[in-house]
Amino acid sequence: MQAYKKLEIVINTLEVRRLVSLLNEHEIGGYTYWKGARGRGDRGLQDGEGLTEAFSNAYFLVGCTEPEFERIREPIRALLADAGGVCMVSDVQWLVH
Amino acid sequence: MQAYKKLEIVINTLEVRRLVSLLNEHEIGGYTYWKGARGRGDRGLQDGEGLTEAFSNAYFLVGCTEPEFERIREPIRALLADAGGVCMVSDVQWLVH
Amino acid sequence: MQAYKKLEIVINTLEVRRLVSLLNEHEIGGYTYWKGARGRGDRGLQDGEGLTEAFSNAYFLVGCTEPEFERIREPIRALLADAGGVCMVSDVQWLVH
Amino acid sequence: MSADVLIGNLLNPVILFFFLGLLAVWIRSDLAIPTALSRFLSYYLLFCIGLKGGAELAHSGLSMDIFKVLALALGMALLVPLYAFFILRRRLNLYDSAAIAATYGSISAVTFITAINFLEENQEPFGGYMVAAMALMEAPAIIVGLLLFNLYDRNETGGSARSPSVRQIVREAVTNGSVVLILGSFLIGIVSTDKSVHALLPFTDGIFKGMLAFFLLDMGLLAGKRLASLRGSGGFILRFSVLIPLFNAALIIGLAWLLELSKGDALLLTVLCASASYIAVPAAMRISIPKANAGLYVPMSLAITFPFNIILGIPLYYFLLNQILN
Amino acid sequence: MSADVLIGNLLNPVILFFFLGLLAVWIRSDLAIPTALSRFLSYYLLFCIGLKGGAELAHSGLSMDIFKVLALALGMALLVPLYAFFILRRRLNLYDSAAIAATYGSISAVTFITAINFLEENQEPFGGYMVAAMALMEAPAIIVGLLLFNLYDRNETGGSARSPSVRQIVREAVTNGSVVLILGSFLIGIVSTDKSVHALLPFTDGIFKGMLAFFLLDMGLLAGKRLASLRGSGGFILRFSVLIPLFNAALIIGLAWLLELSKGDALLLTVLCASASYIAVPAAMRISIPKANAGLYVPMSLAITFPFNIILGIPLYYFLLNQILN
Amino acid sequence: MSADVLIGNLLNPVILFFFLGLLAVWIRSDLAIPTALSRFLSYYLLFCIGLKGGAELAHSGLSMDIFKVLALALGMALLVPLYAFFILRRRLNLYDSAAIAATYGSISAVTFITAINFLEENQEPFGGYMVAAMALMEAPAIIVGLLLFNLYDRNETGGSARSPSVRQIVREAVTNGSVVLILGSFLIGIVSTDKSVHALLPFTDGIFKGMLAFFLLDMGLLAGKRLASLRGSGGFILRFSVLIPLFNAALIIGLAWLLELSKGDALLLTVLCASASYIAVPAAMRISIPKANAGLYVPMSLAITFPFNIILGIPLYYFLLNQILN
Ligand SMILES: Nc1ncnc2c1ncn2[C@@H]1O[C@H](COP(=O)(O)O)[C@@H](O)[C@H]1O
Ligand SMILES: Nc1ncnc2c1ncn2[C@@H]1O[C@H](COP(=O)(O)O)[C@@H](O)[C@H]1O
Ligand SMILES: Nc1ncnc2c1ncn2[C@@H]1O[C@H](COP(=O)(O)O)[C@@H](O)[C@H]1O
Ligand code: NA
Ligand code: NA
Ligand code: NA
Repeated sequence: MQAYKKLEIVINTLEVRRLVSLLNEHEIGGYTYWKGARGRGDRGLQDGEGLTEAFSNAYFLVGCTEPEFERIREPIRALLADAGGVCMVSDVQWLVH
Repeated sequence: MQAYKKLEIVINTLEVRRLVSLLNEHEIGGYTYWKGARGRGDRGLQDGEGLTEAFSNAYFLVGCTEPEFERIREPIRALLADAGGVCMVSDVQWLVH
Repeated sequence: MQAYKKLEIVINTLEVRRLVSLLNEHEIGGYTYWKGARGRGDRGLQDGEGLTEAFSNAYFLVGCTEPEFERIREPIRALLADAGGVCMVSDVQWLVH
Repeated sequence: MSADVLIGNLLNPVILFFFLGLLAVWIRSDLAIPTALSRFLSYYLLFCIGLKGGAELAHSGLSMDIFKVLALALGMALLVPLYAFFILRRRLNLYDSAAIAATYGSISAVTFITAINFLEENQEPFGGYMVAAMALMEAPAIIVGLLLFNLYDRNETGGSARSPSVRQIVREAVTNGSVVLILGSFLIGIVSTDKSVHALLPFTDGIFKGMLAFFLLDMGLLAGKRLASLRGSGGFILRFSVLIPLFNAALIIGLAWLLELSKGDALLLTVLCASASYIAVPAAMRISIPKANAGLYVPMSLAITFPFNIILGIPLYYFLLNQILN
Repeated sequence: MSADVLIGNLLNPVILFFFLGLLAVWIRSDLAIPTALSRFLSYYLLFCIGLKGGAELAHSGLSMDIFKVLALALGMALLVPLYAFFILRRRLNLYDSAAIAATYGSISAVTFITAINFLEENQEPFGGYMVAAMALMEAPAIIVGLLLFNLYDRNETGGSARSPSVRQIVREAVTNGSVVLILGSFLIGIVSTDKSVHALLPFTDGIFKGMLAFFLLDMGLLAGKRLASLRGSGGFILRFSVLIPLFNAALIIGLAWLLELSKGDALLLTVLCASASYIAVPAAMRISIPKANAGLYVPMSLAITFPFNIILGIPLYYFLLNQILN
Repeated sequence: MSADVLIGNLLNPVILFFFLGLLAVWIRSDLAIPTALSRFLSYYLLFCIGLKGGAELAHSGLSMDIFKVLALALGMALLVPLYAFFILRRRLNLYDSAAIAATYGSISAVTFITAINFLEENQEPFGGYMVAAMALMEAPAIIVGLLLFNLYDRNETGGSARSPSVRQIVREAVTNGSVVLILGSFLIGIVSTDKSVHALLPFTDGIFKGMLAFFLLDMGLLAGKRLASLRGSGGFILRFSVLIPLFNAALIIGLAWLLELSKGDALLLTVLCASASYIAVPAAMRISIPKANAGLYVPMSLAITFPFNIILGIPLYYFLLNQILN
């Protein structure tokens, strides 16, 4: 196994494209995400209701190396500052196959 | 970045309202959840099938400070003891923006 | 609370049955999963589009004891080597109820 | 004649699609209707049945039959879970007995709708108020089941009951989406003008059979998947799942004869009593008696009683009613 | 006569299902239409309305009325958010004022479709080009709202505006799924042969009312859920949500009289001006003015203005137009 | 006459909605049909086509044509992937060659359904058994593709093949949801009474074209999204995606003439051979040859061959068949 950083990001669904572009631009090796998350935070309740995705969130899971993390840390911070959302970072072991 | 506790809770979908109320009552800063989780545990298989949500789970992600965690630790334990489900706690770094 | 290993596995949706069988065979106490994850990795983009689930992923969350983990570590590695996907391992505290 | 009706029912596409669903599971096909669609189809059927029932009632006006039917419906909904419980207790634990009793005391909307389809194909009239009877029978058995459980639980184990109060459970059973939708549609059907109900016919009538066939395909898939969990659960479970419906049916057919119900009303009431719930009651039991084995009460009603009723039960009850009534 | 129309509207199943949705939320029922279905139903309605509008236009051909209507539509879409903004600024902060102004300047497709249903039930003709008017009115208010916001934001706070440029927002408003679908269907309706449009009728016409009723049930559920967040938000909000539609309606009714619009066209235009957006505009505002309170602008349009229009507004505007025009 | 048919096809709303989908992607609209709905629409179409085919066969009874058609269908399903493979191998690696060969040997149900719609609009009869031909052609190419892959893989690389055995893959291809649904509906159509099939007509026939139009809108969205991944993949890929269908079509048109097939049957068989799979085969390849580039075989069939067939192919093949047959 190998030490990796794990990023967990919750962000408004309408911002998915922006975050994906950001990860691609910074050549992050991979990511996973899903839509349909609801929640509450500084910007109020996102209850997932209505005919638009504007009131629901997406969840991103990014496993990356330390240098990769350093590369996207600041851009992600800037994106969240602008668009809202949260990002949690932790250490994981990557099961190499 | 700032040290936070991360709670991951899996609970029956029909208990979502109760857990959300609990988090609100204890004034937790934020949370995220989604429905449509399937799984197996002590109460058997939840395969998400059928015309009711009774056999599917919801997943909650709560990032909170240590004091917040201490506040909800016991209430969550009591809820899970009553309704089933699991709660895992770990340490994360919060990317402040 | 009790020390546990947490496994997070992302795998193609069509492999869900295989992974569930593997967890059952090795008598893992419980697991949770959901479908509908999208992402990018070595095998390219899985954008969740189309009339088949072949281009979308499932996410598995498995909380297990150290001995349980040792039991499935190798089988999971082999499954991922064959079918693609990722597995991240970390330490969590289990809120016993 | 009875064989004709049986074969006619078996060769009905609506029933055949149910078999197709079972078959698909059996050969391990990946055929699967998205749950959002299942939900929509079931709401669609309730919407149509409610609306048509209400419109029919607005036409026919009130009659004594309504009161007979509603009284019978309520009586059976309270009685069936009682005797079911005591039969079950002889073999099963308290948790399962209470949950299964509630399941069989309540009703299956899809069986009811399939029976309506059957009546229409056999040009047999029935009262629009039967929809109200159906809605009335959904919740009481949950209450009876939980009361019995609480009573014996306190006696036997000193009380392991979960926190949700009986009142809360009743509340949830009554405000259940299906009940609200069918009763709401029923009332809307009553107050709407003929013209406006007529304008909805292509939706409520035209595509109805097709939507029902599609939904029964989905039910077949579901029943097939559930069947597996009954493996090795013993003959008692299987016998109960077929004999209790038959017993309930015999009882209500007798009462229908005594009270001189019309053939159509009697068939629908029979079907309601013979059917078991696999949506509302399981949801309530999952929450209120979580220790009851959902791998038992769901497949019993869904994978045995439901197919039994739509395939054999409905034509059989109809045959018997034909012999006895008129 | 006006009371007749009002009662006829209230007893229309389509409207009654909206009430059923509100009621279901009120009694805390778990009735819920899956969002995939809501989306489908709304796309279905746009598809049908667009196609029928286009086909109608292909039949009737162009006339001066089209230009009058489109000019009026565009004018109002630019004007309404302007005066709404200055009214709102007297009580609310800049963020909310801009967001609400954009909301009320834009339109609600469902209200429009409900009004078309109303016209059809009252056998009142209208032009197929009204569909184009609707599409034309969706985006401009967003632009006006954002321009006002940027203007005052720079003056007042030195600029807190978010990064997406006005151009990007406009882009998104114009390529919005609903706009693309209704305009696309409209154009397809224009170029398709009569025969092929006719072959689609069972889909676009037959089941239309039923689908609309189902969708309004869903809208009732949604409106009911949103209503809660308005509690304690004060009389100004409530008054605005009813009075601005009435004011817009009065203005456009006057203009319709001046420009001698047909009754049907005038009603639809009135409804467009009186209605407020709860899909496209909230989505744009959530992104471009995230500090605006979505717990205000969404429920105002969805839980007050929308019900007001479909229940009272439409018959009222129709009554007034009947008095004034011819 | 041929231009008429082509233009008639291009102005068919069903085809135009496909263009609308492409356009929506091109202008980067957020128009999107929820996947639960796409799945439902595709199942709905298979349900209807199967049922109608079966009912038609029950009417017409068996004839020699059936055997000719089924033999031809099976033969082509085995032959096409063979020669496609060797053509592809000259330019592409083993993985992609095998996957693309399987893709083009199999069929596209939507193209088939669009062709049926075309025949109905041109009042051209065809046999109900064509549905069986379609179902028969779904799986064999997968088997041929995998056999070829395994054969060359062992020779070339010493075996990198994944664990699922060919038997398992075949199993999955045959129990594929679409195959089960269309064959099941076909059999149900055969055994059901005329009356009961007739009662389903508003569902299977009335709203069919509308549902097809809606589904093709969705296909347009999908094709548009997939198109992007072909950028820069070279002329060989593009040529193959158009020329192989044309070659397959020419071959089968010749055989149809030799075997004196009816015009309707011949067109459908041509369309089956000329079409490529983008559901069943990609799913099988994603699992069994994961190293094949899904960014190649999916968009080739979905974003080039599919549009080519429904827009130009069908009217072209029909024109040719009109020249050659009788
Ligand atoms: N403390 C938290 N724990 C988990 N999720 C959170 C937390 N705070 C915010 N979120 C999620 O992030 C989304 C956006 O946050 P915000 O921008 O703070 O409103 C919310 O809707 C939640 O889904
Ligand atoms: N060890 C575990 N790892 C991950 N999820 C679990 C585990 N145990 C239980 N779960 C989830 O929690 C749900 C409820 O658990 P239980 O109450 O134990 O049946 C299950 O249906 C699973 O989705
Ligand atoms: N670094 C990563 N972080 C998060 N998810 C990943 C990562 N790499 C791969 N994945 C997920 O795992 C799936 C399969 O990975 P692969 O087999 O590498 O294509 C991808 O589609 C992603 O959803
Ligand atoms: Na019953
Ligand atoms: Na407006
Ligand atoms: Na082919």
